[in-house]
Amino acid sequence: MDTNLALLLLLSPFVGFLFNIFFGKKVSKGISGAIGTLTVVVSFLLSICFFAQLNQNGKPFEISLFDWIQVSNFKLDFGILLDQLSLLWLLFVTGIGSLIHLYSISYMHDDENMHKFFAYLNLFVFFMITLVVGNNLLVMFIGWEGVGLCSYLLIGFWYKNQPYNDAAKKAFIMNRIGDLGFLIGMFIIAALFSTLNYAEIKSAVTAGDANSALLGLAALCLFIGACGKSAQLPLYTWLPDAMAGPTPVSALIHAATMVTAGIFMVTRMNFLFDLTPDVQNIIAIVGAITALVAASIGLLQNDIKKVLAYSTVSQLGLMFLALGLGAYTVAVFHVITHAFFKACLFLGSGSVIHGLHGEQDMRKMGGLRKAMPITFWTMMISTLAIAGIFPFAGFWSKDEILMVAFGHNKALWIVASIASIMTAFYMFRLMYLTFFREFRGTEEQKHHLHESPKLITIPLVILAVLAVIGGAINLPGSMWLNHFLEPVLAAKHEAHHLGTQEFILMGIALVGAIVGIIWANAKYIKQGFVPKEDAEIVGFSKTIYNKYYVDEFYTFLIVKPLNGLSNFFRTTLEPALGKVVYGFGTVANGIGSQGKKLQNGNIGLYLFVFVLGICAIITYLFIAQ
Amino acid sequence: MSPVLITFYFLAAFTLATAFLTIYSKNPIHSAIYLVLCMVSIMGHYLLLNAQFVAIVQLIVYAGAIMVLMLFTIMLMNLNKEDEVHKPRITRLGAIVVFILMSIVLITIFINSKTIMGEYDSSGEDFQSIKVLGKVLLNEYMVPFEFASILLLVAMIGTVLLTKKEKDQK
Amino acid sequence: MIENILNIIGIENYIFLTVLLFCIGVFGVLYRRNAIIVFMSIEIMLNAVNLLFVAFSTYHQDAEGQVFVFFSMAVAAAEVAVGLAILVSVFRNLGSIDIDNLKNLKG
Amino acid sequence: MQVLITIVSLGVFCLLAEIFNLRKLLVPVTVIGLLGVLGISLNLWSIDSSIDTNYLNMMATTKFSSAFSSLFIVLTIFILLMSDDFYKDIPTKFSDFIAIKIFLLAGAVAMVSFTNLAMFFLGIEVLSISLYILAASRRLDIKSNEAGMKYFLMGSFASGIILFGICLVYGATGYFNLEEIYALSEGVGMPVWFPIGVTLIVIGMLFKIAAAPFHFWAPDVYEGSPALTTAVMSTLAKVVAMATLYKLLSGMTVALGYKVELLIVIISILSMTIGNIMALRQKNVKRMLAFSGISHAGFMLMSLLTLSTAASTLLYYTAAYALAGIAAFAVIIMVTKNKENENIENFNGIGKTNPLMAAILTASLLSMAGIPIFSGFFAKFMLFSDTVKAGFLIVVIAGVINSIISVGYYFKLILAMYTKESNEEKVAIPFAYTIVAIVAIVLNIVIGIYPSLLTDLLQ
Amino acid sequence: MDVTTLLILLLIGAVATLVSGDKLASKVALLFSLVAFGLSINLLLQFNQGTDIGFVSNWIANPKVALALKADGLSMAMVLLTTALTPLIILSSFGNSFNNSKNFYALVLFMAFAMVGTFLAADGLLYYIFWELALIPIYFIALIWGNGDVDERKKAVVKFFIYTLAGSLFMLVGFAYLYSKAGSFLLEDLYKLELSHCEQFWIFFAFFLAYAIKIPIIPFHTWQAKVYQKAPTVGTMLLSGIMLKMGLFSVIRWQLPIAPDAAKEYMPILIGLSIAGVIYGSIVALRQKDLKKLLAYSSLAHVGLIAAGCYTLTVDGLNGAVYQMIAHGFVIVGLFFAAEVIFRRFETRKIDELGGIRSQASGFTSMFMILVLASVALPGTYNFVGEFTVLYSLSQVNIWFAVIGGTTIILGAYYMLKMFQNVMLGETNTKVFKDVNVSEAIVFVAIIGFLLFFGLYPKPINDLVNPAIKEILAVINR
Repeated sequence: MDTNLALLLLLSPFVGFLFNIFFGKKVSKGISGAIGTLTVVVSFLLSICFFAQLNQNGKPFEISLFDWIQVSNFKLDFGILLDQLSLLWLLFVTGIGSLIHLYSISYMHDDENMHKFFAYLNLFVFFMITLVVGNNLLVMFIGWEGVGLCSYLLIGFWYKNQPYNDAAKKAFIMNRIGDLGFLIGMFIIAALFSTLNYAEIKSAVTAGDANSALLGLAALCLFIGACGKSAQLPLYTWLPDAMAGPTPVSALIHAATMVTAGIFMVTRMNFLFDLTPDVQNIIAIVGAITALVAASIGLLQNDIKKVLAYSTVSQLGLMFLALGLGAYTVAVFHVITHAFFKACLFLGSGSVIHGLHGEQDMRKMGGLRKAMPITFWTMMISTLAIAGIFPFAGFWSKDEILMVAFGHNKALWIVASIASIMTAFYMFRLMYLTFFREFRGTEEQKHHLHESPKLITIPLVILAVLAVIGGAINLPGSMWLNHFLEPVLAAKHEAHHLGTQEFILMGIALVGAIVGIIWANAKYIKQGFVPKEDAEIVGFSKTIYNKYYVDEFYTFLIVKPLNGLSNFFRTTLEPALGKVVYGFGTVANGIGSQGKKLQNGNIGLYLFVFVLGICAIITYLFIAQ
Repeated sequence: MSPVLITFYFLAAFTLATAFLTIYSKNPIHSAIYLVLCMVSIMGHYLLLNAQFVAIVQLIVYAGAIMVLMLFTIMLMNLNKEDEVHKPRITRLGAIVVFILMSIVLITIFINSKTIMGEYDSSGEDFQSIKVLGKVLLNEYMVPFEFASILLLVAMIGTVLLTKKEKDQK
Repeated sequence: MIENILNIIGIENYIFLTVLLFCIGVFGVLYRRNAIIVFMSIEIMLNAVNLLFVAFSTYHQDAEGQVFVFFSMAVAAAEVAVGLAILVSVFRNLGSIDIDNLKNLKG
Repeated sequence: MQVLITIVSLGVFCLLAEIFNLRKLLVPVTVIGLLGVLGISLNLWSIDSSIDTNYLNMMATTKFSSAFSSLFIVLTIFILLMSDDFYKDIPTKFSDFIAIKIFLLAGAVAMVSFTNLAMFFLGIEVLSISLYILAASRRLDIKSNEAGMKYFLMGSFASGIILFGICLVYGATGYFNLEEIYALSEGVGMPVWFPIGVTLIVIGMLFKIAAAPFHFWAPDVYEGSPALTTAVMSTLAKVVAMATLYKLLSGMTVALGYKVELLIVIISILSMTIGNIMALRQKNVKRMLAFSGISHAGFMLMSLLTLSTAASTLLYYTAAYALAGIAAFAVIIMVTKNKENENIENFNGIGKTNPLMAAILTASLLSMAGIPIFSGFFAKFMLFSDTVKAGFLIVVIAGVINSIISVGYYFKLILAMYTKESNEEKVAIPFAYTIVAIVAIVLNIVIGIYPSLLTDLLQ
Repeated sequence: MDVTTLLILLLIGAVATLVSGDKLASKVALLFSLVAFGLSINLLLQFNQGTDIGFVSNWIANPKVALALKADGLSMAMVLLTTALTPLIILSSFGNSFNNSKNFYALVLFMAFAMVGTFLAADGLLYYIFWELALIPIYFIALIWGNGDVDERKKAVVKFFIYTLAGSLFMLVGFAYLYSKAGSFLLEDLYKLELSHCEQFWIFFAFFLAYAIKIPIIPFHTWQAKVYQKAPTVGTMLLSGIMLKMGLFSVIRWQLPIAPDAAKEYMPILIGLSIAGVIYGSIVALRQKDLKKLLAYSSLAHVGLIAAGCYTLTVDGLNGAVYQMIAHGFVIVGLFFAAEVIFRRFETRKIDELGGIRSQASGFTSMFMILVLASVALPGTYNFVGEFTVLYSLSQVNIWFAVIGGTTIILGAYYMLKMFQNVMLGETNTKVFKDVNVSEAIVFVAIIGFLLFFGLYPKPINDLVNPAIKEILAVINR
């Protein structure tokens, strides 16, 4: 029975996908959307069932569906593992997924390809579930690549726009760089332990009979995979571009779920990373730098979704910081709270964009508070959460990260704190520019300003509520999440005892956040500053505004040489190689042409050669010794 | 120096000289005449070797038939003039070089090889009288003898074929 | 009872003579461009060989060599007949029997 | 011997038929006669060769000679079948042509059945003289004259060389009989005359098969001769000469020395390479096939490296080559019948106007190139295999490289047939050519599929 | 019933097609190819039951050549690949009309015959004959029914023919040498040969030349792109889908077991060369302007990886190579067919001139997309199984091989998606693009269905191939 339910949990969104791809066009948009949503809701409900079951008996549920890949030294089956970690992920993936599906029914209603949108969205949920529930790395890899594919499809959803397609392609390829790392990591693990099954790897690793250098390499490779998927330095540039997709996509895939896959994977393989402290250090440093760099870019962005995108990168950086410091639960905690408020923020921004008929530039917004109160308030709550204001969810999770960082390395703590301050600043900058002061758009837009319909606001409200109370799952003191996840985490982490130091740190964080808010307030409310037009931005601001020219740098360093090489190969080397082959023919033909001159029709010459031949042969045979 | 040897050397010198003159003469008629002389001198060799029948046949066939045919052709074509253009110098030089080369090569080999001096077989049997030759030719060599007739027949048909005008053509 | 004449002359001398004669024939073939003279040169070659046949026949005290000379002569006669026939038709078409003029076929 | 007699009497019949004005009967009767001869030849198979000593050791019917004679007879039948149409415009000389071809066959048979050098010499002369005549037989065509003249001059020069060789062999051994020579060849104290004599005979034969550097006559003569004569030369004459060369070498020497083998290697490689490379730039198809023939001569020479065992391989190779050649020439004659020359342009677009003929020509060219299932492939393969076994890898590699080059020019013709546009109307094909081409190529493929048909003959 | 029936059926099919006339030819050919497919399935069932469906009979006494056909897992897999793809390829051509279509389809069936023979042959010479026979039909198919300028096509096709023939002739010399050693061409006798180091070297490289040109491994690939471009799509499919696999198959069946020491010694170089092909092919594909040429170079990259797998000499490498051969066979046929479908509608293959098809033909787009994804080895497609196994085997040899070879998944994604974007996406094209019709859809669906099914459940193929590979490896490590 459980097997069937688990299968249903997995396949329900897939059914939705099949329905929408084959029949979506024939049924009305409402039905298409409803079925898409329902299938995800089914998964959500089943997740709750399993979650309840797990809470009751505490035993993870693992089944093997069928034999899959077999290589020389091991055999993999297609198995499902529902343990604490995967169920936790399932809950918020399907939960938030359901909300976003619901939201999309209204948001995408005007799009002619809505059924496809839902199909892709369902497919995404399916793959995300696969990623989460697999009982071995290879099944995770299916989901891993699958979500990448859906991300590609959804970013390029408006396929008539080639820049959007470029963004989609970029996302896919960047992800694939990470995927290669993932693959190599898997190969090393498979070679070392002859298995890819989590439980078996875990027992093998803890037995401790592996070459630690190779193990480190494996961990590093897996981390590269995580970097690609979770948009860490140096592979983060695809995520801001991915905002080309419809806003629900950004909310679901590029904020709440897919990008956290890297964190999921690292958490999943925590026993491996625990044995490789060097790699952990690298993860922590990469996370911290990513958090800072992304936050700093976010400071000056004018596209509402870009700001949120950099914010996401930055927050993901913080999570990796936590992972690198071995605080897996903290990271997971932040993943969950982040999912709530970031989804809410994205959906809110979507609501704004929807209200403004596609306008995304904050310079052309302003004063929307009145027109869109629900949107404003839900977004405000989420902003407070992300800024880390007590007692919103973000405060708790972010604070724990800072505390862990402080405990390990002060420098990392400082970096993370600065990133947090920046976060507070740019988020409020976003809020001020969007909702405060007067409207800066066209008259026509102003005329049409309105609150979004119910289907959009209900998910917003639910997510806002979660953003407020989400911190409850791991409040200092109860530490429910810590306890819940204990079975899947190899090493036990000491629970934080709330001491003076912790309170001081909390205070500092809170003060920092408030400083950021005040700074933003001063600049954008008091001074009424509106960001300048693109052309007028100069100096270091320009560097930041242009994202430190990282994209250009990549283009210059990789894309251009690759294309140049390709052109060189195509136009020079290929014909040259071809000519080498033809060369034999040309030489033979050339000799033939010369030979024709010898065959000049002169019988005297023929006889002459004849006699010479005789002389040569006889000399060779009878005189030469 | 026995008289036989002197005769041989004389004949040999004569043969070579006439052969050379055959080639060297500019006038084809002269060439033909030298050739006849050459043939005759070879007949002398045959006689020296006591091959009487061969000698007679040599005279009849070569000097008689073949050379007459050649002369006839020369006359027919009116070639008895010294109008032949020489080959290019390089060709002639090449010809001379090849000639010398070939002679040297062949002679060197024969000199280098073990010479069979001394006593030769001399069974004393008659082996080259017309009678013996006739027996050999018409017993053992019956088949080639007949086959030679095919050869001549072919040559005959061929000559006719090559020179006969096609009736049906204009 | 005639003594073997080769005891006096030696077979080598015949061989040398034949080789020289043969080479003169070859030389003629290469040296001249008049087809008839070339024919004659070939005849010289054949005659040289015939001479050697007879010499060898004596050397072996064997009639077969002389018999072969007949065949060789027959062949020579046949060749000359056919050759002259070809020559005549060449002459008719080309107006000369210069073999260097036969250069239509080449390359 | 019966074979030879029958053939000769058929030739005489031709001459008589002309007298009685039975021109129409000529081809049917001779073909039927030759089929009968073929029957006789094959019938002799069952008879032990030692019995046939009646004719004073001049000829012997061995499996080798019977097999090759049968091949020659088959080739001659094909040639005769094509003659009917080919000489249509000169009916007065028709019987002469047929007779000469039949005598030519007689010479060929004599060449492979001889046991006495006299028969060999006469045979080769009959063959050569017939060919001189055939080459020059277009009396008014200057090219034909030139071809005949060149062939004659060089051919009789080569005959002189052969004769000299025979003379030296006789001088060394005192015999013309092959068996005696063979018995003596190993003896101590054999004068140097003997190897020189053999060398000169071989050189003469190399000239006949057109191996480099004695190949120069071949392209010119092939090009200038009437197409049917070229067919005879490139198939029958070459095959005969090769078989004879094989028989001579294997009949007169017990084993070849290392130096001689090396020489054969060199000549073989040289022939293949020169033939193929020169063929690349040819425009005239006959000339191209002449060069191709030179390269095939090089291939066939490889068989001399495995002298004691190569008879069946040689038979197979020659059969494959000759059958492909006949088929190719049947098409070439048909295509260029009313054309001034045999240039490749004349073959443009046959693939569309006359697919059957194009297919046959393609098949025969592919066979010559050595593509399986055509017998040319097996021929080459057996040759390579034997030669590798004998340890002459270098020739085989040269052979392989040459096979590759050869594809280049064979395909030039195929490409012309299939990719170029024809500028002519479809012409009716005389039945004889079609039947000859089809039968030849079918035979080629049949022995390609069942190589044992031939290879087992000489085991 | 043994495998000869399959060969005979295909041959009869070719003849029947030839005599059926131009109108019926395509249908007759399809019928025969389907029957052949059914027959091969039946043979597979028999084979799985343990029946010996091989065939041995004497053919030529001297040299000793036998008509020996061996059916093991490896050859059955390749035969099934051939017989499964042939009907698809024939069906895919239903949208085109050919002059002399009876000749065309007869050649197609004949080629299938020759290729099946190549896969089955267990006698060196028989194998070689089939190997060469397969070359002739494709030569004429490409030459006569190809597209583009005649002269250029001629040049490309002749180059292809001579080049591949050149390679295979060296293989023939190798066989001749082996025969002189073993006295037989039978596979088992050749496997038993104990060759010296030097002999192995020469044999190995004689074979390598043949296979490197056929596969092709750089730098022997120069014939490929042009021929793919110029050949009619049916020809391109036959070439890329099946014929390339002949080379790879032969590496496993003939080259490695006969000269294992040389294979071991030169393994790094060979793998390096193969992987260089992967990178090179991918990079060249990046900037291709012609759709078919791009696919050709992608094929170059993919077969490079397969070849690398073969030369690892590990179970995984060989298994993975076979999987990938099958997967690549299907996907490349699908991709070329997609190119053909586009060409039928727009009469161009220039990537620059295409675009905006998606909005007009969503069905086609989806199928094309899936094929593109399969070709970049997305998990869930059979290509992933193959690529994973091959890369895994490379990692066993040296992790850097896997890293460098693995860049194919990045570069592959890059050029394939770029191509897809330029061809399919963007503003709606002004020309009308009709969505796929039934016969076209059948081809796509069959291919996609195959790839997805075995992508999730590769066990049947695995069970079929693995024992045979293990046997061969046992010979290699003898």
